[in-house]
Amino acid sequence: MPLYFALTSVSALLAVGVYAIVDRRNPDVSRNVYRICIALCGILFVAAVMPRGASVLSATLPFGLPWIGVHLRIDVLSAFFLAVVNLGGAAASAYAIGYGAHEKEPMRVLPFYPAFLAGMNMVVLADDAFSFLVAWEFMSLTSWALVLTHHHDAENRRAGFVYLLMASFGGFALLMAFGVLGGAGGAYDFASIRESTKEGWKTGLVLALALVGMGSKAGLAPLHIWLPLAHPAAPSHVSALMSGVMTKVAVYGFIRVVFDLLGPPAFWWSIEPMSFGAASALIGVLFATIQSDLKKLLAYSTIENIGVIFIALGLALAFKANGLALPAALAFTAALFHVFNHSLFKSLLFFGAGAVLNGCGERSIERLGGLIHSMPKTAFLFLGGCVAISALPPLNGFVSEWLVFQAILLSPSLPQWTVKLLVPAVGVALALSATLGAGCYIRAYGVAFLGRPRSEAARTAKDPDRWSLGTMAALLTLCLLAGLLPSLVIDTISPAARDFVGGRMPTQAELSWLSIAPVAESRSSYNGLLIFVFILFSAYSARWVIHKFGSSRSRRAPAWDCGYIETSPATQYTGSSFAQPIRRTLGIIAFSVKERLDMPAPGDMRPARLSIDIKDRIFDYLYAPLTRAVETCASGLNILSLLTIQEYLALVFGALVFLLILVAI
Amino acid sequence: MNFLFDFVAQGAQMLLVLALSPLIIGFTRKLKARLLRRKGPPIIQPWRDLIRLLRKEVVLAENASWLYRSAPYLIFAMTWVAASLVPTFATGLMFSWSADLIAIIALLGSARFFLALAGMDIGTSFGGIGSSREAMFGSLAEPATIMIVFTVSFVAGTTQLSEIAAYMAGNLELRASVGMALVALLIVAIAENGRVPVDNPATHLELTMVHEAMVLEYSGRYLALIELASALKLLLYISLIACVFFPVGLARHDAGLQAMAIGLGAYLMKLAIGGFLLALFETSTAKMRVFRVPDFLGAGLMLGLLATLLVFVTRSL
Amino acid sequence: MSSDLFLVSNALIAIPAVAAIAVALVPEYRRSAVINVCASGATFLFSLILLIVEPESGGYLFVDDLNIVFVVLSTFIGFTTSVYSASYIDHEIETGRLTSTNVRFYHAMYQSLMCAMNLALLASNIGLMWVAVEVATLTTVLMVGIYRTPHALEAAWKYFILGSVGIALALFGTILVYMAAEPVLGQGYDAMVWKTLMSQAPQFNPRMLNVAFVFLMLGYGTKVGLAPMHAWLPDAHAEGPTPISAVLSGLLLNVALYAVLRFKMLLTANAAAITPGPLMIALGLASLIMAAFMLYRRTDIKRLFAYSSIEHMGIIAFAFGMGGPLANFAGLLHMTMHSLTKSAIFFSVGHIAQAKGTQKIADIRGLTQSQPALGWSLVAGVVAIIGLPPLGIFMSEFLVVSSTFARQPLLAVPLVFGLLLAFGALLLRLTGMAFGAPSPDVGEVKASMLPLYAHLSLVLIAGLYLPAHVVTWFQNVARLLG
Amino acid sequence: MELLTIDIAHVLAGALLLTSFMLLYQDRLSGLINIYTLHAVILSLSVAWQAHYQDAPHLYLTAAIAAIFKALIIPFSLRRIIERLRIHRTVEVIGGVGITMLIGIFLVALSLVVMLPATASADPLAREDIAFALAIVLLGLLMMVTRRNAVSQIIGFMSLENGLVLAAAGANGMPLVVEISVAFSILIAFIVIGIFLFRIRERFDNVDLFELDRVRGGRS
Repeated sequence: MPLYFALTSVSALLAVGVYAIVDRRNPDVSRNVYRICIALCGILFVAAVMPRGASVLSATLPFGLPWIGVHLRIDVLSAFFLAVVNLGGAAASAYAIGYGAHEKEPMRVLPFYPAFLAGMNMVVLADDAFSFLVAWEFMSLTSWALVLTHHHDAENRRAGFVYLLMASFGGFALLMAFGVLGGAGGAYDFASIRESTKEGWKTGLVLALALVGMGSKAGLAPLHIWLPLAHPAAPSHVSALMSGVMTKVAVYGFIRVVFDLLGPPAFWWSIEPMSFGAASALIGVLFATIQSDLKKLLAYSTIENIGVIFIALGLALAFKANGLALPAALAFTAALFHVFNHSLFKSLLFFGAGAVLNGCGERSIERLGGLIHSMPKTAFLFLGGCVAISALPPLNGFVSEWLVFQAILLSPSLPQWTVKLLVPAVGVALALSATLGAGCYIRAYGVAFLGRPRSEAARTAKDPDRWSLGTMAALLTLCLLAGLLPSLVIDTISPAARDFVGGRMPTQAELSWLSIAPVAESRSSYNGLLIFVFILFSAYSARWVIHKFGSSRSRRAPAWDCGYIETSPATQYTGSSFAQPIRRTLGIIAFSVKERLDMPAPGDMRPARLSIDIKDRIFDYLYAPLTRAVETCASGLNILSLLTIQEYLALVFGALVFLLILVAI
Repeated sequence: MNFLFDFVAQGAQMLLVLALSPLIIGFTRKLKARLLRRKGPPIIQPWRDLIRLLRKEVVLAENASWLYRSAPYLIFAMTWVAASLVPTFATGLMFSWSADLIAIIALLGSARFFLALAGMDIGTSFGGIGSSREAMFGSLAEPATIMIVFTVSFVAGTTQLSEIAAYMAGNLELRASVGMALVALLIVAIAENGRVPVDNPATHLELTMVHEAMVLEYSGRYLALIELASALKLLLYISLIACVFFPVGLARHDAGLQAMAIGLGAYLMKLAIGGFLLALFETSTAKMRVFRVPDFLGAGLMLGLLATLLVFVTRSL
Repeated sequence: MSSDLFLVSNALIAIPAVAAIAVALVPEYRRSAVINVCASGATFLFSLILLIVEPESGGYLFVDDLNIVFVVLSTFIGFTTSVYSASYIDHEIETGRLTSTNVRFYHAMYQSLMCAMNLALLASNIGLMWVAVEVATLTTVLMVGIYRTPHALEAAWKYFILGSVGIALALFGTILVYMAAEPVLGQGYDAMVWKTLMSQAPQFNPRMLNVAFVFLMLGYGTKVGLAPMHAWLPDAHAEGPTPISAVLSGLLLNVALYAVLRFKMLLTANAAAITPGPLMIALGLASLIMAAFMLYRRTDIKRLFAYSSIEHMGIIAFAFGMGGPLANFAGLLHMTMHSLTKSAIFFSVGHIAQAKGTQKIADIRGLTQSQPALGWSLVAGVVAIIGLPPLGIFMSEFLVVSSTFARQPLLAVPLVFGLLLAFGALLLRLTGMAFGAPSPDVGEVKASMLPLYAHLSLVLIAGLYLPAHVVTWFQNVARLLG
Repeated sequence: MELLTIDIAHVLAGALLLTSFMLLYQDRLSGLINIYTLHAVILSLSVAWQAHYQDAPHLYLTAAIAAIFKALIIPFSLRRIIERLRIHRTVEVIGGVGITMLIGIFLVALSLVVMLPATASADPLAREDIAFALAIVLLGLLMMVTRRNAVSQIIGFMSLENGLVLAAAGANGMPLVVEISVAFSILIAFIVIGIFLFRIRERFDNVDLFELDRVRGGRS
C-alpha cells in the first residue's frame, strides 16, 4: 500500500513539472508548484514511515527494460532513505515558497525541481539495475539543469559541464558494475542478482566500481572535484537538496550494492571505503576552512561529512566480514544516523546561506560581518546549524560522531592486522576533521555574522520571509530533538542494521533516563538530554546567583581593544587571516599555498599587499593532466579532417591491403 | 535513601570543583612566586578577584550582541558540567554515566567554540587573533586527546571514566602505551589551559596572547565567569590525569562516607602535587613562539597515535 | 496472400519512382514539395502494411523481419524529413540560396533516393541490392552538391570518389560471393538470391567467403561511415541541405549497415569461415574513438553532429560485432534510436543555422534564451544522443555496455572511454550553444516543429516503454542475426 | 585445344595487367588516355574470349559494351575535356615511380596469394581470371592514390572497374544483372564525373585536386 502511495506521488511530482511549463504565464505558479511539492513530499514521507504490513513491499511495472520491467521495492533501508529524502524535499520546498519569489527566471527552476525530487525518490524505490540507473541519471540530469539556472555566469556553465561529465563517468562505472552483477544473461533485477553467486575477482571489481560510481556522486575524494562547483551554483534551496539529500541517495546506492547485492563481505572490502572516507574528511574540511565563499564552504564541508559516513560504513563492513554483529550494527547505525543528521543541518545551513545571499546579495564572507545585528533571526538559526555540524554536544551532530568513535573503539576485536592498525589512523583523521570542522564554522560564523559589517549591504540586510525562517526553525528543532533523544532515532534505524549487517544495537528505549549505550552502560553511555538540562540549569542558576548577589548593571562604551582606536571595519580579522594558522600548519596536506607579501619601502605611500594563491593538488595532479592529454590527442587526430582526397583513398587502400594480408595468412 | 545519598554526593562534587578551582590557580601562583623568591598573593586571592569582578558593573562594547552576553554563562556552564563529571574523590557518581570521556572532551570543545565566537563578536583585531589561534590549537589538541582516549579505552575496554579508574586501580602495570598517553595528555593539558610555554596567563603582551586576547573586551561578571571557567578547566585536567593514571584512593559511590573522606584527602593531595609540578614546570621553561606551538601539539598527537598503536603490540605480545 | 504482399512491396518502390518523375515535371516548387510529402507519406503507410501482413517474399523482392525493421524506419524518417524539408526549402528560396529549378531537381532526387533505398532494402538478390545502393549514392552525391558553392562541390566530389571506390569494392565482394556459391548452387540466379544463399551457406568455400567479406565490409562500410573510410561523411553532411544531412544520417547509413548485416549473417552461417564479429568490433571501436576525439576540434555545428553519427555507427557496428541476443537487440534499438534522434537534431540544427545565419558553433550562443523552442529541443536532442535517460539511446547503451562488460571486460573499457570522450565534447559544445548570453538572430524562422517533436517524443517513449510486439519483433531479428 | 584456350585467356588477362602497370607508369595525360583505350580493348577481347570459352552469348554483349563505351566514347570525350581544360599537355609529377612499381608488384603477388588458395576448387580459367582481376583492381586503386589530377584519378577508377568486369566475366554463368549494373554504373558515373568536371571548370583553373583542397579554408 505505501508503495502505491509513493508511486502515485512520484508520478504526481513529474506531472507538477509539466504543469509548471503549461502554466508558466501564471504569476504565482512558483508558489503553487512548491506548495504541491510540500504536499507530495509529505505523502512520500508518510508512505516511508507508515507501518508496512510486510517488512518488504515490492511491485513490478511493465515499463523499462522489456523482459525485466520496472521493479520497485520498499524495505527498511529504502524506507529510511525515503524519509530522509522527502524530509529534505519538503523542507526545501517550504523554504522555496519564500525564496523562489526572488528567482529572476523561474522557468529554469520550476519544471526541473519536482522532476529532481521524483528522480531521487525513484532511485531509492528502484529494485532493478536498469530503473535504478535511469532514475540515477535522471537525477543527475535534472540537477544539472538546475545548476544551469543562472547560466549567464560562465562559472556556473563550467560547473554544470564538470558536474554532468563526472556524473556520467560515475554512471558508466555503475553501469559496468551492474553489468558484472547481472552477468552475460542480463538478469538485471536485484532479486536475481542477490541470488547469483559471485567469484572473488568479480566482487573486488564491483566494489571498486561501486565506490567510484557512488563516490563520484557523493563527492568522495578524489572524485569530489565537481561538488564545490556545482552545489553553490544552483539556487540555495536546490543546493540544500543536492548537498543534503542527493549525496545521501548516493550513500544509499553504495549501501544497496555493497551491503545487499554483493553478498557476504570479505574484510578487505572495508579498506577502500575507510581510507577514501578519511581522505575526503580531511580534504573536505581543509578546503572548507580556507573558503571565503559561504556556499562553497558548505559544499566542501559536505565532502567532509560524506567522508565520515563512508568511514563508518567501512567499519561496518569490517565488522560484518568478521561476523561481529553488534559492532557492525553500531557502525552501520552511526552511518545512517549521520546521514540523517547531515541532511538536516546541511539543509539548514544552506537555507541560511540563501537568506544571507538574498539579504545582502553577497556570498563572500569577506564582505559580510555583523549580520547578527541586521538579521538576528537568521543569525540565531545559522548558529544552531553551526553548533550541530561542528559535532558539539548537546546537538545531533555530536551523537553520530560519538557513535562512530564508539565503533572505532571496538576495532581491537578485529582479527586482521591491516584493518586493526588502519582504524586508529582513520580515527585520527576523523578527530582532526571534527575539530577542524568546528574551527571552520567558528570562522564562517564569526566573520560573516559577528563583528562589524564590512559592507553597506551587510549593514542594511534584512531577515528573510516567514516561510524561510519557519523552515529553518523547524530544521533546527529537529536537530535539537535528534540530539537530545538519540535513542528514538537509533531504535528506528536498528531494523535496517538487523537486515543489512545481521545484528542490532540493544534497544535504547529500555535504558533509564533516555540515555544511549551502544554496547553496554558499563562500556560507554551518553545522555544528551541530561547534559542539556545540566547546562541550562547551571547557566541559569549562575545567572540568578550573580544577579542576586553580584551586580546586574551594564553600560555601553566603545570597544577597548588595548586602547587602539580603530574606525574602519576593515581592521577586523578577515576570513583569510583567520584561516592563516591552519593554512600554514595543516594546509600542506591538501593544497599548495603561495603567499606573496608586497611591502612598500618606508615613506612609500602605497598600501602593502598580501596575495595568497591556493592550488588544489588533486586538480593539478589528477585532472589537469587528463584534460591536457585529451586536448593533445584531439589536436593530433584533427589532422584526419584536413587530408586530401587521395590521402583518404590511401587510408582505404591501406585498410584493404592490410585485411587482405590478414586473410591471406 | 541510597538515591538521596548519591544525589548529595554528586551535588557535593559539583560544589567541590567549583570551590577548589580558583584555589588551585591561587596555589600555583603562590608556588611560582615562592620559586621566584617572591612572597606572592595569598592562595585565596583568585576568589577575591572573582567576587570583586562580580560586583562591578559591566562595560559592553557598542556592537556587542546577545551572543557576546550569553556566551560567558554557556562557557561557564559547559565547563562546570564537564568538570563535575570527572571523578574527583569517588567514582560512579549519580550522573557520571551521562557522559563518557569523549563527551566530556566534546563539552570542553563546545565551551571553546563559544569562547572563540565571543572573541570575534566585537570585531576587533585582537579578538580575531585570539580566536583563530585558539581554533588552531584546539584542532590539534582535541585529536591528541581523542588518541589518548583510544589508548586508555583500548586498555581498559571502556570510555566511562569511573570504569577506567576502576580498571586502572584494579590492575596496576607499567605499559609503554599508557606512559606515552600520559605524556601526551600533559602536553594537551598545558596547551588547553594556556599555560607556559604555550601561552602565558599572566601576560597581556598583545601579539603573544591567545586566551587573553579573546576575552580582552570582557569585564565585570562576564570576565569573572570566564576566569572561573578557565580555572575549572585546569582543575578538570588535573583531576582527569589523576583519576586515569593515579586512581589511588578513589572511593566507589556506594562505599560510604569514610571511604569518601579518604578519597577526598587523596584528591586534595593529588591536586597539590599537580599544582606544584605545574608551577615547577612553568617557572623552568620559557614561552615559545606561537607558530612553534603546532609542533608542540603535533608531538602530542604523534605520541597519542603511537600509544594507540603500541597498545596492540603489548596486547599481541 | 503472397501476391498482394508482392504488390505492397512493389508499391514501396513504385510510388517514389512515379513521384520522382511527377516532381520533375511540376514547375512550381511549393506544389512539388506537397507532392514530395504526399508520396513519402504514402510510402510510409504502405510500409506499415508490411507490419500487419505476415511477410512473404516473391520475385525480385524479399521480405523478412530484418528488412521490415529497416523499411519502416527509413520510410518514416523519409516522411518526416519531407515535411521538414518543405518548410526548410521555403526559407532557402526566400534567402535565394536555391532557385526553383534547383528545388525541382532536389525533390526529384529525394524521391529517387527513397526509391533506391527501399529497393536496396527489399531486393531479393545481392546484385540488385548493389545496384540500388549505387543509385542511392549517386542521387545523394547530386543533392550534396546542390548549393554549388566551392565547399559543396568539394564535398560532393570527395563523396563521389570515395563512395564509388567503396561501391566498386562492394561489387567485387559480391562477385566473389557468387563465385563461392556457384559451385554449390550451380550457375544462374540461385547463386545470388538471399534465400538460397542463406540455406546453402554451410557448403560454400569458406576462404572465398573470407575474401569476399573483406571487400564487402570495406565497400559497404564506406557507406556506413566507419573509420577509416569515413572521410566523405562530415563534408557531405555539412555542405548539403540540412534535410539531406538528416536523411544521410538517418537512412543511408542504415541501408549500408543492412547490407553489411546480411553478409555477416551469411558468414556466421558458414562455420568454416572467419567470424565477422572481431572485424566489425575493431572498425566500430576505431570509428567510435576517432570520432570522439574529432568532436573536440569542431567549429561547424553540422560537422559536429556528423562526427557524432560516425561515433554512433561505430557503437552499432560494435554491438552487432559482439553478437548474441542482448547485443544484437541493443544494436537494433540503438540504430533505430540514433536515426530518430540524429535526424531530430539535424532538424533543429537546420532552423538554428537559419535563425543565426551561421553554422559556426562559436557564433551560436544562448539559444535557450533567444529561441526557447529550438534551444530546448536541441538540448533534448543532444541529451538523448549522449545517452542520458529517460531517452531511448540510454537503454541501448545500457545493454551494450553492461552485456559487453559481463562477457569481455577488456573490450568494454575502450568502449566506455570513447563514450565518455564523446559525451564530454558534445556536452561542452551544447553548454556553449544553448546557454549563456544569446548571440543576435539574423531572422526569425517559421519552423515546422512537428517532425522534431514527433521524433523526440518517440525517442522519449521508447526510453521508458517498448511495446511488447516491437520487443518480440526485435528479438526475432536479433535471433536471426545470431 | 583446351590448353590453348586457357593460354589465350591467360595471355589476355596478363596483357590487361601489364597495361595497368603502364597506366601507373604513364605521366602524360594524353598518353594516359591512349593507354586506357588499350586497356579497354584488351578487356573487351578477353571478355569476348571468355564468352567463347563459356559459350555464354550475353558476355559478347558485355564485350561489345566495353569496346564501344570504354574504348571509343570515353577516351574521345576525355580528350575533349582535357583539351577544353587546356591540360592535355600537362605532365604530372608522380613521386617515386620505382616505388610505385614495387608496390604494384607486391599487390600482384598479394592478390595471387589471396586468390589462388581461395579458389582451389573453381576451374583453372576462373581462378586466373579472378586473381588477375583482383590485381587490376588493386592497381587501379593504387593509381587513384598516387595521382593528383582529377582526370587521371578517373582513369584509375575506370581501370579498376575494368578489373571488376574481368572478374564478372570470369565468374562462370554469372547472370546478366551484374554486367548491366556495371555498364549502367559506369555510364552514370561517367556522366556525373562529366558534370562535375564542368562545374569544377567553372570554379577552378584546372582540375588539380589540390585546388579543391585549398578550398578548405581553415574550416573543420
